[in-house]
Amino acid sequence: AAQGTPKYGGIWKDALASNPPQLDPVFATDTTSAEVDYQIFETLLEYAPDGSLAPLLAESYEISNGGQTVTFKLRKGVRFHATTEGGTPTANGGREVTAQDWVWTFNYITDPEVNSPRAYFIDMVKGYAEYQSGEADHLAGVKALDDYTLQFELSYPFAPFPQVIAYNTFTVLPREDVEKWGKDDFNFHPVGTGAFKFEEWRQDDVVRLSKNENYWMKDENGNQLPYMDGIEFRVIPGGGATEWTEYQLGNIYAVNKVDDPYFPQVTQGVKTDLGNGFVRYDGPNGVFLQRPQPGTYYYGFNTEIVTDKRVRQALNYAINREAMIKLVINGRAAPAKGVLPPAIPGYNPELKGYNYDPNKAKELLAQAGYGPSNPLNLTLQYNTHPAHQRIAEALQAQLKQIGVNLTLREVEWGTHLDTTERGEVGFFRMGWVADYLDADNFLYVLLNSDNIGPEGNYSRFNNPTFDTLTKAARLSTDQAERIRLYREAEKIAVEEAPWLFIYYYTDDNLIKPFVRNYELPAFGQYSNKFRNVWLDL
Amino acid sequence: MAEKLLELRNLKTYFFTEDGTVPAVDGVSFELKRGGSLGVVGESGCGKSVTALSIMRLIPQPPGKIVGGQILFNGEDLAKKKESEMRRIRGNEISMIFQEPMTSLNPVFTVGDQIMEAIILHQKLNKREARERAIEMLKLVGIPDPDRRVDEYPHQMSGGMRQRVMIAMALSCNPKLLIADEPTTALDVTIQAQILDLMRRLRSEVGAAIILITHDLGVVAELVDDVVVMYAGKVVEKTDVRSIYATPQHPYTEGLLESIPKLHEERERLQTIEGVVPSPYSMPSGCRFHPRCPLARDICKVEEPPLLEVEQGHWAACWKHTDFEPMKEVG
Amino acid sequence: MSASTEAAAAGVVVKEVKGKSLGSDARRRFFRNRLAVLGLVITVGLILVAVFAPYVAPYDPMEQLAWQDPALSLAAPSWAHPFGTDLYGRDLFSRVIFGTRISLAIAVMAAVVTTAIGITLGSLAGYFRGWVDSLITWLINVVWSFPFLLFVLAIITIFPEASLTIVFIAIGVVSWPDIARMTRGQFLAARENEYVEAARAVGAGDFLIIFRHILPNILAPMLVQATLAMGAYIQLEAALSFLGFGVPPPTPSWGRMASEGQNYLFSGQWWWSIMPGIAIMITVLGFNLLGDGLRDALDVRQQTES
Amino acid sequence: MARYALRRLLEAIPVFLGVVLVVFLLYSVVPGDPARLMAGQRGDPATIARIRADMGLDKPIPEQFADFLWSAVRFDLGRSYRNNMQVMDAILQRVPATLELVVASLLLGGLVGIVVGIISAIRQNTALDYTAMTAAVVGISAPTFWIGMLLILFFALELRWIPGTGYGSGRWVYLVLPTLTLATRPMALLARITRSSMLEAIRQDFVRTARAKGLSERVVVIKHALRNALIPVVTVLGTETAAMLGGVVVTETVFSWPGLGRLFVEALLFRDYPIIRGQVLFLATVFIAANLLVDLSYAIFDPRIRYD
Amino acid sequence: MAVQLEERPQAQTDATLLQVRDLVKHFPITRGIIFSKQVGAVKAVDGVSFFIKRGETLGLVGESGCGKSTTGRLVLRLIEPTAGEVTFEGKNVLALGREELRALRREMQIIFQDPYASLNPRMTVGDIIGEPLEIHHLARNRKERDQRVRELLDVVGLSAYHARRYPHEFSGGQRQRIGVARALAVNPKLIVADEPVSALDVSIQSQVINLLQDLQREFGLAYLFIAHDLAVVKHIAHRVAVMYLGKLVELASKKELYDDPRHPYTQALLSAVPIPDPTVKRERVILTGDVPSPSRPPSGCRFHTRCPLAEEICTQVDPPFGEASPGHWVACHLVKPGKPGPKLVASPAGIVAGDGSPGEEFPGEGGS
Ligand SMILES: Nc1ncnc2c1ncn2[C@@H]1O[C@H](COP(=O)(O)OP(=O)(O)OP(=O)(O)O)[C@@H](O)[C@H]1O
Ligand SMILES: Nc1ncnc2c1ncn2[C@@H]1O[C@H](COP(=O)(O)OP(=O)(O)OP(=O)(O)O)[C@@H](O)[C@H]1O
Ligand SMILES: [Mg+2]
Ligand SMILES: [Mg+2]
Repeated sequence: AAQGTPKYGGIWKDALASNPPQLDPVFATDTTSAEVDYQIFETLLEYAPDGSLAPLLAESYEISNGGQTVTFKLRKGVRFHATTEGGTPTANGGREVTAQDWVWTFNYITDPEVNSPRAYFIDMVKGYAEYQSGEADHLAGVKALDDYTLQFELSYPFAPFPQVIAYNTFTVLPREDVEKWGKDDFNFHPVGTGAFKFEEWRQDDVVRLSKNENYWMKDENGNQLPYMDGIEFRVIPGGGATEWTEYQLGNIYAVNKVDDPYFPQVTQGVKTDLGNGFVRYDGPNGVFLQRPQPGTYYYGFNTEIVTDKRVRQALNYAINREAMIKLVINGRAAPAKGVLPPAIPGYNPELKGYNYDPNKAKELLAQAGYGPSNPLNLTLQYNTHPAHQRIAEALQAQLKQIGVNLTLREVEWGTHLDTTERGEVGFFRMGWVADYLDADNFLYVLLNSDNIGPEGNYSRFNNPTFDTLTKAARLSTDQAERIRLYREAEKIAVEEAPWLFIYYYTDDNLIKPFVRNYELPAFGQYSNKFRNVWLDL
Repeated sequence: MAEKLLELRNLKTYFFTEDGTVPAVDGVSFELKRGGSLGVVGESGCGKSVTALSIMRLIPQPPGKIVGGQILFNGEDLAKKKESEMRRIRGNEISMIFQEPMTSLNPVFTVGDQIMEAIILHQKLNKREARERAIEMLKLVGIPDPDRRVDEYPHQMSGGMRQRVMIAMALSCNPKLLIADEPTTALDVTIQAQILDLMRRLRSEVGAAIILITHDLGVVAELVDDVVVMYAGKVVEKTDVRSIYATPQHPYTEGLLESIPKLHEERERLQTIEGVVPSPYSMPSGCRFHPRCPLARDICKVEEPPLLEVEQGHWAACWKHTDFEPMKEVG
Repeated sequence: MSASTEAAAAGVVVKEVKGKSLGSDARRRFFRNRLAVLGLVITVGLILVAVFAPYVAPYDPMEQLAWQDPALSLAAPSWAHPFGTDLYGRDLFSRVIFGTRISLAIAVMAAVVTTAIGITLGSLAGYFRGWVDSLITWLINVVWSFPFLLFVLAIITIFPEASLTIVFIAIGVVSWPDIARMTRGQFLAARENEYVEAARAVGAGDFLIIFRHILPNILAPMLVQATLAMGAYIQLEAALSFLGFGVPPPTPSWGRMASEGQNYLFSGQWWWSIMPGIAIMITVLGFNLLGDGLRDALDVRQQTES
Repeated sequence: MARYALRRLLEAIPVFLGVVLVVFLLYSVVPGDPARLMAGQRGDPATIARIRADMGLDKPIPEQFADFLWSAVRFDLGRSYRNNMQVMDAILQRVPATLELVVASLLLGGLVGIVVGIISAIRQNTALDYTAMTAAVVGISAPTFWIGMLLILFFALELRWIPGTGYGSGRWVYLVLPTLTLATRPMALLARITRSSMLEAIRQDFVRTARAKGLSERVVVIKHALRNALIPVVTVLGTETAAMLGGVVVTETVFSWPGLGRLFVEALLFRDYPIIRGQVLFLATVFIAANLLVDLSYAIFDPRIRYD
Repeated sequence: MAVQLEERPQAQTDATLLQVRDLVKHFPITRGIIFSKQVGAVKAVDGVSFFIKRGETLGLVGESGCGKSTTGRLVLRLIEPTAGEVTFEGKNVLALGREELRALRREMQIIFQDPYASLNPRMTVGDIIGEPLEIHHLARNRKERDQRVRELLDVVGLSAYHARRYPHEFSGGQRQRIGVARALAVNPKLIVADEPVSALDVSIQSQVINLLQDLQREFGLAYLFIAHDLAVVKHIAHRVAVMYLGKLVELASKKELYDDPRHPYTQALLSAVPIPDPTVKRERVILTGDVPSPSRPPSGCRFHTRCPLAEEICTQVDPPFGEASPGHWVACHLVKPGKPGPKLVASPAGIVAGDGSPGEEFPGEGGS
């Protein structure tokens, strides 16, 4: 608002790092797809840029019954897109969204035939297991109390439920259109309630969206949103040089995660520190925004293979995170001290973590029986990507300093995931960016022994105290109590060192100076919604 | 009346190759009367084809070059003519038949097209007329069913037929001189007989002078009036066809005649010419035949024998006619 | 027909009586061709560099100097680092020098695999003919029908992780048909040669005929083919690396380096990509010139007919 | 001619079958269970089993092959693991962009290559010849992606002559740089092959015959030599077209060109085996067809085949 | 067919070295790559019978593609015949096993037309000539082998030092001598000479012909001498067989064949040969048309399409190869035993009229 009177018109031009695998939010699991889906589909709640939950299609919600019932009051006057793809009418005809639509959608998502990869996010909803196993023919725990009231019943109290429900899979879908296209093809003809409608998807080339004239939201001055006429997402594979060129040539207006080679160029100009790690540069190349992202980059030890805690600790002492981050990624991240990144409630700024102490590292290694005569040999497996390679090579050099021979093994993502999930890999790269902003999404999902294997605990970390703590935090509805439990748990995780903690993600975005009302959202650029953005062309 | 149509005076055509200079034709002189016929014989590599190509000015250049001498055709020196003038003469006043009927026709055009090409170019006929003429020519050379054959491709014809096509092509513009470079060498005896028969017939019908190049002494005997014998780029003997067989005057010619088995004679044992044809890169000094010559004397090794008229109209390049004395002329 | 060979053959008499050996003739032709000599110089030079890499390279190609001196990260070419340094301060000159080993290894090993498969199958087909030939020809046609790069990629991705071995095996598996086809053709031609028939007439067995009479006579075209192919393989490695399927790091392969550095091309640190790129270009050029020169010198006809 | 065409067509059938077999094997030796891959990160055993049954993976191998063959001839190549798109649809969607690029590159490469080759042959051993041939051998030696990057750097970023990369909504300027990149190799190759094949044709006896007719050098070269020289050129043109279908992988990646090459690379990165398999099969089939066309086009240049 | 057995040329004496009966070779013409099927056959040799006596030269003449070389190769079993019988010194050549066949290679040898293609360019002359010695273990060691190679070189008129050289360092005539030396290495009894002089220049031809004759005299060799040059055959052969489109049309002693050719084709062939003597005037028979393709030979007598004398029967029935007079076999319907045969010309090869021709200086064979 401080940026002048909004102008209508213009097309937002942006790049996608790959052809979106899935535009059907029920199946989309990646950030590229999400970036598009955020414009077309809407959830009950959303995250405000500061990371707090904000109402979206629900005006409010209420938790009752000791945390086992969650009731949403729905917004009135929200309509599905009436037209799509060049003005052709949608099957739903632009009708209003009611609680029944939500009930249908949640049933659809959790339908075992549909097999949504993210359905398990809400496995605490009553009747989920029965529905999945075929004992029930619907999801019992979701009900429409009336047209504008939606109620969930949970099998156990689950504090972060509203956070989970804000996840981008749980958007409302128009039953008519989903049924018209079927689960395989709705992907190619998505219809939702968002500020932009689906227009065209030319595979590997471009995804085009157009303004939703009937969008329910208005700005604070009562002006109809969105301001822009449409969005054009160009598929620019691999980002890097081509994306940079396109930005330079003015063919796209934003570059997400500016590649390291160009970093020095975008950090020229006036720097403004916005606090909490938020930084803004106004330079000749445009406006460069930076903020911490709720994610952690780590190398996991398979604790069943690298059983000696001292070895794991030694490696944690052996690396100079600051130097590594500075050299390899232009200092664009915060060294990780533990599991939880800053943006997550429960993040512990006081956590000591591991400092760079090669002597201590050598000492610990010596205690574990490794030394110059018996050097530790370790293989690090990571998935193919230049960024991962760069860090891995740096790590290799650093470990060399304490006499550890690190062999690098580069494999494809699918294989990487497969083998780490099965616990075949002793030392592996991983990164985790929050699905929902809650410590549960890190500590329980990634390190609780409930989740060993594909569920997320790739380290196969098994610590009873840790398990008890994280389980208790899950069930508690007292936020302060939860944070206390999580901090205690995290301390254990740091001490036991199932990971080699590397850094907390930072997100950044370079935008053209004429872009207004643009904020870098809490989850990162991909979760941006362009309903408020306007172009001062 | 016996006016000269063609006269070569001391023609020299050399090839300048990476390995050295090849004096492929080294001072060749002979003449041909209007309507006359001349046979050029000699072993492989002695320069027969190069002589013919020199007359046509078709020596690949580089590496070849006519380095000396004159090629007087109708009194004009072809060696000095511009390329554009030569083009008007080629295929028109002088035409040529090549040895390989299999490869000398372009496989991708019909024989009709290939004959018509020269006709259209030189006779300024339109396509239809040229086609008529082509068919007429095919008939002349004895190709059965010429109306149909004119539209066939070379590969649809046998070797003999192709050679007939080549002859038709060569004669299509009524040349004054026809050079036939081993026209029958690649053909079978019975087909060869057909072609020789055809050429004999055409000679009287068309009236063109003929240079027949061959290494087959039998073919020469059948077709021409005069003979030039070449050895290693030089003319060693020239005379009329009867004398060459009856009274050869050069040891090489003699040896050649004695070394071939003959159908009408029985010999106990063949004569041989010992040794091999000299390398063109290192021609022997003096008489080029001396290393193989049974009569060779010292002078032969150093002095090149001049071409002497040893009898009326019978020329030979051998010191024996001067009793191996360089300066002594014979009558 | 007899008479035509006669003329052709006789034409050669004159030329060959001089008595130059096949080899010396070819050698002379080769050394007269300046480009061919350049190709030879490049190739020999590369081999020397590869062999003596540790002595030529001023630094350890793996050593990351930037940890000690941050200024050495992405340092521009200088006397100390003629090709500049990469992100970690590794000396690119040394890496390019050691890269010679990898690139040549890929080229040579792929050529060896290819040639081994190709010659074996081609010889079998060409010598025994019949159903063996039919089968192998069919296989040749089948494998040949796959777009080269795609097929190599498809094979590489079967394996969970890339490695040098897999790269050249994939190349070998895909690119043998060329050499097999050629060998087969040469065999078919060679076995029609009268000297092969003469050998059979004096009682030589298959083994003698193949190894004494046929193979030595078709080595020249195969040498040419293999030389040209080696250039192609080096390029292929670059393409694979660019797409992310090449030799895994930190092996200093040129393709990998050129593609690692590609993003720095646009930000001013051109040397990271350009230096190994030039190395690739020069090497491929060397092999191509050498192959062309050998072809001309050995008088191997262009492989136009199949 | 018709018989020749038919015979060539029939000969292509066993090759096609072989291609299908290889693709099938390629796919069945993939380590790991494709059903597992399809089931996704958290696929439970029941789901996997269902997918296995759906895909016929529980049948004996020969039966699987028969099924595969039958689907292949119906162009039913299955669905993508990633987004369930019909593989054939995914391929066909990318065909126009690739076709545009390949055709443009072929035209450019073919035209320039052949013309340069002819001129080089006629002006053999002149400075022009040397320059052209040196350029050609250098052109063949540079890595493709590198050529592409340098072109972008120079023409788009430095000179700003080209508005950008990508498909550019079909605007032809966008085609320029990828075409140049992709055409470099065929251009160089064709120049070389045309030159040598022209030189060879010019040495032929029938060219001498043509000269002996008094035809001008131009007619001799263009009419008599060229037509014969084109036969090997057509072969190379054919194989290069096919090679380009593979080569687009790199070019399309460099230029974000939404064609088959991109599809393939993305499929590789995600191990989307149905797409990989389908595309390899598709392109091999195109290759076979292209070869067939090349063989048939010989008949145009060479009546010896036409009247076989 | 059995009744015709006697008609085949068969030597009565045990001087017979080689006996060939009804030899047939059809080269299949196939189409298709995998499912190749035979769509026809080149009837290269289609029922040829003859014999060769010890120390004798049988000349085999005919036009290009009529099957001369194929016959030669069949005799040596370098290719497998489709049908027929080859007996060498009483042994059935076609029934021999691998090892026996190898042994046979010591008895029969071949020399080829092309002196360039018949020597392996990558082997020294010594190795080329020594190879048969190695294969048949005719030399106990390297020294002995080299000794023998030197002898052989000497026999063919080359020098010992030539053994270290490579074939391309030799001229055509010398190469042909090397080929002969290789054939002689195993002391064969029969040499198939497949156009050994056709590729040579006239002045060199005679050197090789003389050599072959000398060797025959010295070692008692028999030759199957294949040529298309009738004059050469006349010079070297004792008996001559004329072949046309895969079949023998006439076989007789040299004198008979050249003086009294019975078959119209032989007559035409002889009359077509140009005679290097302008004084010789002849009546010529010019055959019309080309030799038909051996894959589609004409019905009946294969020559009938070009035969000026052809009758109805010639188009229908393949004439038997019968003995018109002792030792003179002809395959022609118009030739009846004991009667003078059909005549195209009075004297095909000979001289009709001579005006002081040198031909008359040689009485005997040449005259009419
Ligand atoms: N283009 C050329 N380059 C180099 N030398 C050549 C060339 N053409 C011909 N010669 C040489 O010129 C000499 C004469 O060749 P020419 O073709 O005239 O011989 P010829 O008498 O016609 O032989 P043949 O009977 O084999 O046709 C030979 O030594 C040959 O090697
Ligand atoms: N290996 C083969 N395959 C198919 N056909 C063949 C083969 N060898 C020879 N022929 C054919 O058999 C026929 C006879 O060939 P052959 O070589 O015996 O003839 P020739 O009388 O020796 O002829 P020339 O005088 O040309 O040497 C020819 O039509 C030839 O094309
Ligand atoms: Mg000649
Ligand atoms: Mg033969």
